[in-house]
Amino acid sequence: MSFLQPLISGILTGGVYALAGIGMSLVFGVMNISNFAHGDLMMLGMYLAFFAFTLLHIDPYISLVLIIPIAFLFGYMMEKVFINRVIHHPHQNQILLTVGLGLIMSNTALLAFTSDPKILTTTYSSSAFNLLGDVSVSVPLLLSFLITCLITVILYLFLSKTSTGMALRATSQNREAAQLMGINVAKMSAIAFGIGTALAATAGALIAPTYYIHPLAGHSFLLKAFTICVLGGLGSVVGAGVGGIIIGVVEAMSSTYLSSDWKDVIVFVIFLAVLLFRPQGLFGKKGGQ
Amino acid sequence: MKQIAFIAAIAAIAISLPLVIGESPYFIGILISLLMMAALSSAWNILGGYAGQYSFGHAAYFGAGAYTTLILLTLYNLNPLLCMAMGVVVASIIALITGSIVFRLRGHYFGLASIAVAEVVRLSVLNFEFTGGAQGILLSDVVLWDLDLNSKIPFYYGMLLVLAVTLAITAYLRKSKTGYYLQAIREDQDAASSLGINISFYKNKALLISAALTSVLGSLYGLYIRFIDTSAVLDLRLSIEIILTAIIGGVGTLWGPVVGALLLVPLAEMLRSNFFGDMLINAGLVSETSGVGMFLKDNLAHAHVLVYGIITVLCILYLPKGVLGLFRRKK
Amino acid sequence: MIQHLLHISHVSKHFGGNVAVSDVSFSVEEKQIFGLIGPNGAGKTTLFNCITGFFPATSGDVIFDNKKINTLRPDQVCKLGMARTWQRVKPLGSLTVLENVMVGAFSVTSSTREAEAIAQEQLKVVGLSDYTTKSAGSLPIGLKKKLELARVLATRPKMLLLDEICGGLNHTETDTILDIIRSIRKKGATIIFIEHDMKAVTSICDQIVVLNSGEKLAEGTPAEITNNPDVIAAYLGGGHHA
Amino acid sequence: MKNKFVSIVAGALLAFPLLAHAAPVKIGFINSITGKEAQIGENLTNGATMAIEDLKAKGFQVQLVKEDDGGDPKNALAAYEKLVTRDGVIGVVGPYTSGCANVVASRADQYQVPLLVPAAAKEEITMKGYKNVFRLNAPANVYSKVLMDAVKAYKPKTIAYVYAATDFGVSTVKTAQDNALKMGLREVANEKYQQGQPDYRATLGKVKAANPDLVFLVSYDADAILLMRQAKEIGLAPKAFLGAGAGYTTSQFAQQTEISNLVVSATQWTDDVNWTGAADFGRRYKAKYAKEPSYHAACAYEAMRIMVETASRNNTPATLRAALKTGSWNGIFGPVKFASYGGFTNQNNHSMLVQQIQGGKYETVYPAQFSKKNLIYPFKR
Amino acid sequence: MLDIKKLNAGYGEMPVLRAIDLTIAQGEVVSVVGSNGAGKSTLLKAISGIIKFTGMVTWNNESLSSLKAHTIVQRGIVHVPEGRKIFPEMTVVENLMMGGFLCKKDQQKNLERVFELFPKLAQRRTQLGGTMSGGEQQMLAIGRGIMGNPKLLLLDEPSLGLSPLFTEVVFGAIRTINTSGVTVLLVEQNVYQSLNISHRGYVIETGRIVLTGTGEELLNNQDVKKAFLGM
Repeated sequence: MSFLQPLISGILTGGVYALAGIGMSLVFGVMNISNFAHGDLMMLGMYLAFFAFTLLHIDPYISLVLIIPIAFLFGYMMEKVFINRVIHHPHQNQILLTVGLGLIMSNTALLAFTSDPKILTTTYSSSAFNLLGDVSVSVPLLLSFLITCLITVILYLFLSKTSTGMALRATSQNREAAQLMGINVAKMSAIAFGIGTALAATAGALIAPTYYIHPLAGHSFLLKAFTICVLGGLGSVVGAGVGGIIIGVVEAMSSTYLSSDWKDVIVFVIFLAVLLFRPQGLFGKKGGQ
Repeated sequence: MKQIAFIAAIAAIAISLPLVIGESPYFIGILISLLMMAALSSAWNILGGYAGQYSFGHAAYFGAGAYTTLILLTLYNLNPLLCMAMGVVVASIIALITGSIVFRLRGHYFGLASIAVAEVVRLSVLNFEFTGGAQGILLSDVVLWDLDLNSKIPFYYGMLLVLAVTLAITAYLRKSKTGYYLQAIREDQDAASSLGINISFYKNKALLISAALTSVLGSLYGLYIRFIDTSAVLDLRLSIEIILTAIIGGVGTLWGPVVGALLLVPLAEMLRSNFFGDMLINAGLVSETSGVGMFLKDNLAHAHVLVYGIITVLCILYLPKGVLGLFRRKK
Repeated sequence: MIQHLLHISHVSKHFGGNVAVSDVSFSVEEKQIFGLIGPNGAGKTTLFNCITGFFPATSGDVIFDNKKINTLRPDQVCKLGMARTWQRVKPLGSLTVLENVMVGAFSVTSSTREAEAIAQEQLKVVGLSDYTTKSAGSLPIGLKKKLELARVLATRPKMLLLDEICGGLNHTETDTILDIIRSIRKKGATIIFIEHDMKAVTSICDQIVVLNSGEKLAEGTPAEITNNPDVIAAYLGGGHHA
Repeated sequence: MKNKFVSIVAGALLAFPLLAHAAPVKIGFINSITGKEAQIGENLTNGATMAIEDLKAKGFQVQLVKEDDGGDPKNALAAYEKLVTRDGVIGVVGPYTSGCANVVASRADQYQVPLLVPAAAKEEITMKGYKNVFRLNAPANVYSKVLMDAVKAYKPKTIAYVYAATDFGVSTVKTAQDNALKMGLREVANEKYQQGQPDYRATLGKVKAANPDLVFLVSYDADAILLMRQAKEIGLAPKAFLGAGAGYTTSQFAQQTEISNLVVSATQWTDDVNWTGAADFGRRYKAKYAKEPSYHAACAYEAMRIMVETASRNNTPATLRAALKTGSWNGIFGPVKFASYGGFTNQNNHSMLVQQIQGGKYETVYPAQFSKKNLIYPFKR
Repeated sequence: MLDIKKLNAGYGEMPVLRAIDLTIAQGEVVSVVGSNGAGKSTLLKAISGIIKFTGMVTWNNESLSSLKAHTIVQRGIVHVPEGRKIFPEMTVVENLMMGGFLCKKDQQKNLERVFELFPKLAQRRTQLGGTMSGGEQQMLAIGRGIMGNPKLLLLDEPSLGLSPLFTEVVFGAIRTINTSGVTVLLVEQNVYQSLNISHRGYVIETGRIVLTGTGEELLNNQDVKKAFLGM
């Protein structure tokens, strides 16, 4: 079997992982918080995409223009109401708060939408084309990968060219100095969480046409997002992007050449190895020790 | 003196409780869960509360105890106590490996690494054949001396004993060199190491004690419930529940985890069994056939994890130091 | 023959491209009070960290009590009889004053009772006996400094490294600390003393080394140092009035 | 402090069950309403709810005490013990998950209150000789047996397994391997996967490379759709896809005609089989819940009906047990009888059905006495 | 312009400053000198709102005590912190633009002003802040401060860790900044250099002001020398 097949499907799947990882990494960089509700925020995006599709008949990829602002506002409010109260608390309390918020979100979804998985079937949900003869490329995955790239570029431009984006980076690099520049760091935290949420929801919406939608569907992405963050260096947006693709490829390669059931173990072993030998991540500059 | 009387009173109540409600396996079952969670959380507290190392992977040691015991029992039918001891050995090995990885890290990295190690353990158990894999392990009858292991009473006292031992170890530790060293590490690692404390030795010591006790509890649980699979004994949820119990009671205090378990375990069971909804209906406050009654009966049953989440959030926001933190005066 | 308790030989420390300490050598004799001074950023605390094992020197040797201690961990260094205090005090905040000092005492005993006795004794030495049950985090800075001193004394060190033990204290507090240090020396300990308060340094030290930008600028008695134009320039700024 | 708290809690817990009335027949129902298995749990809830409504309409006096186990065996045990010791039920239907059913079944003889397992597939549950444990559905081994019987005539040579790393997945594939051995099928791939992954292409690619005649699948609701979508994408097309229950028997799956057409699956129940009231149940279920009934719903419906009807005539656990042991029923689940055979005790020797999705609709194709349409073989897109 | 009365401040329960009185008039360069740990940096942090304080700090008749750090910057008080604290993963220009976060209109003009003051920065526009030498970082930090259009510039140990050459450059720049109309509050260990360019100075010791006078007076005051050299 062609070596290219797992490589290409790994890269494409990795794109969605990357988006989830970037959102988490951004939140981490600016706020120094590990967000355990990230998977549930992805779930939010999945449902938004689903309802936009079934009720408003908007294509899930197009519905992003609605989902991104809604999710941003949701995250912004969540930070204002809950997260900023624990920003100076110990890590474990922050983690448990986000765990609790995640439980509230997923179980509210369970009440509201029942536990029946929803399937979002678009005309292209299972279409694919062949590349180089025998390498099949999934159309929806390719589309979502391209959108991921687009969003990453937009985010990159936002962070490097706009004043708010630069203020976010400044806050993440040195919170105190940022304050001295007249940056309202509390607001930056809320914005960062809003963007993190928007990115998580986008990842959810992008995966919705090829995945299923369920109140607990985000959970399988949570630990992956953490792995990606650490791999890329907590706080590094570019690192998380590359980290996501690495994880996607590692998963596909280990399923192909080793075994499907051990691939998660391999991912965690890589995760631990990175923590041990390069705790700042493959691309990060902040030390972990 | 007052303290001794207090402990004696608690011990007397705990020992005589099954005699008072001996008729009810349901309540004893809940009490077993309660004692187990109190003991798990106390064992975690030695590492998390005193040494300040917030492990998010304690399910691995619980699972190590449960799996080792049940595997050895089904394969070789050894004495259950021997199996338990082997469980401690396995848990200790896992703890040493974990320690060598995670104790090099601080902060977020420590927490994430402890999750990753526990996940590796969980997935390995799920993938191996000899562990029963996804099918889990079902245990037939167990024989230990002439105890009736179908009854819950031996397990009640077993859990009580482990809890007592855990609390005794904690009480002894915190007034001993090791205990002070652990607290010094929690407060300031640099200061601790400049005072001659071998940080990694003492962290590993705390982890080993904590893991061994957790493993014994896992073994007891396995023998008690007689069916284990990875989602019951190795899940991340279990690790989180252990920490939550300690935090809600009061981290780094002797009785905090016990208080946490006294609050959370009955609450979880009341929510699960729709106690509050039934109470309102049975008290005649709400009619069973009314809209509210239907909602309470049907939907509240779905909502108990939601309520649990809300309580978690409220506790972290308003009781960050736990219930005992409320009463602890600043010296 | 003069006994060198500590010998620093060509020690350098680099952080990435930054040179924090560069080729510093000096020796400290037994029962000396040895001053280590220099303007902010001169590398004094970095040198302390290299000596006490918090980070290994990039090059050079640290020899204490005839043993090379370059690669030892801080706790091993402490066990050999070298203890330090911190520029920014590091009280074990939620422990009591007594318990803080007991943690130090546990490096010489494993018995809680003995540790308590040692701690009480050292608290008396620094004059904190009235505060034993207070939590360390709640003490004012002057008392925290004393607490640190009592805590390292409880490890029964041969050599004490004091990092700005008088920093942030008023005159009376400084004088008390200096008296305590003199009494400690009388009991046989050797002391290295980082300090900014020149009055304190010159009044108590036998020998002084001046660091500037990571390099050794001068070494000598207090009188030699205060009259050294290089030192004055380093301290007051390379001005025209120097 | 502890003392006071415990006594308050214990007192409160002790006080309330006494308030309950004793008149109607009291049955317990343990189900996974929350947790990982909640989606199937909901189908069971629906089936049981319909059963109770039908029974009440027929004049049965019944009080149902519902308990959630969240898929956790510890909770299932607590729920069962609460039901039998506090609520005083005379029979219990449930639990759904195999793990929970295992634990509860092992305690049923201790409390002597009959347990009727509606849908858990683990074989052990009725293989330990428990006197108080009855099971309505066919256990895991039947899924593979009936599927292989259905395709036997076409003489396939090779088989590949793709299955979720769950109890049901592993158990079913183990029995399938035994059956395949007997049929002389050669195993060319064996891929176990963790649920909830977005990408199975690499796994399926490996299977495709092995070029099997049969692909035997065990997956849950949504995974099944995912797997088949990706199978189509990469062009995996064996002679037959054999889906063992669960995810391959949902209406949602059937509706995805593009990917699901001609997939063969084993099921406990369909609404086109000529069992009494099956079609009617299917119609009413659709009307009430706006979706096709899954076999889980039918299992729960029939288990609840049998339990309540039998208990109404035999109002103690002991007589109920005896009546369950000797009785026979005929309803939407076909003829039901709890018998002992082939190592099983109190097991309904249920004949499972093989269905194939033909034009977006499940058609029963095997065994012959229940089938209206013929199996289309080999598979083609 | 800035009026401080009975200011007490510290970290947590640790008091650092005790009853500080200090005034700064328009157009002045005022130095606060003292040894390490005397409380110089704490004073600046209190003024710029990074830490809480008690007492009165008034700026053009407005009390600063209840304002957050980022709003104090809006008033024209810009703090160049000790240790530079530049943004390591931003380029020189980006760092400068962050300094001008609140006055984007004047950004281009200010940028030119900074490059005029420190031509070296102009050559290194796209270099990452974290990769620059200490002296260059200090220039960048001061430049970043100027970008905020300060009326009052608070400088914390700008000569710390710099070679004599860079020190000269920095003090020269401070003088230029002042002549362009910016009031400067300078906190330094480098007593001679800083008093030399200052109109007035304060000597601070263990959290208290012990001496004050014009730069000239203090330079010639033997007590200052004593305080620093312990003679």
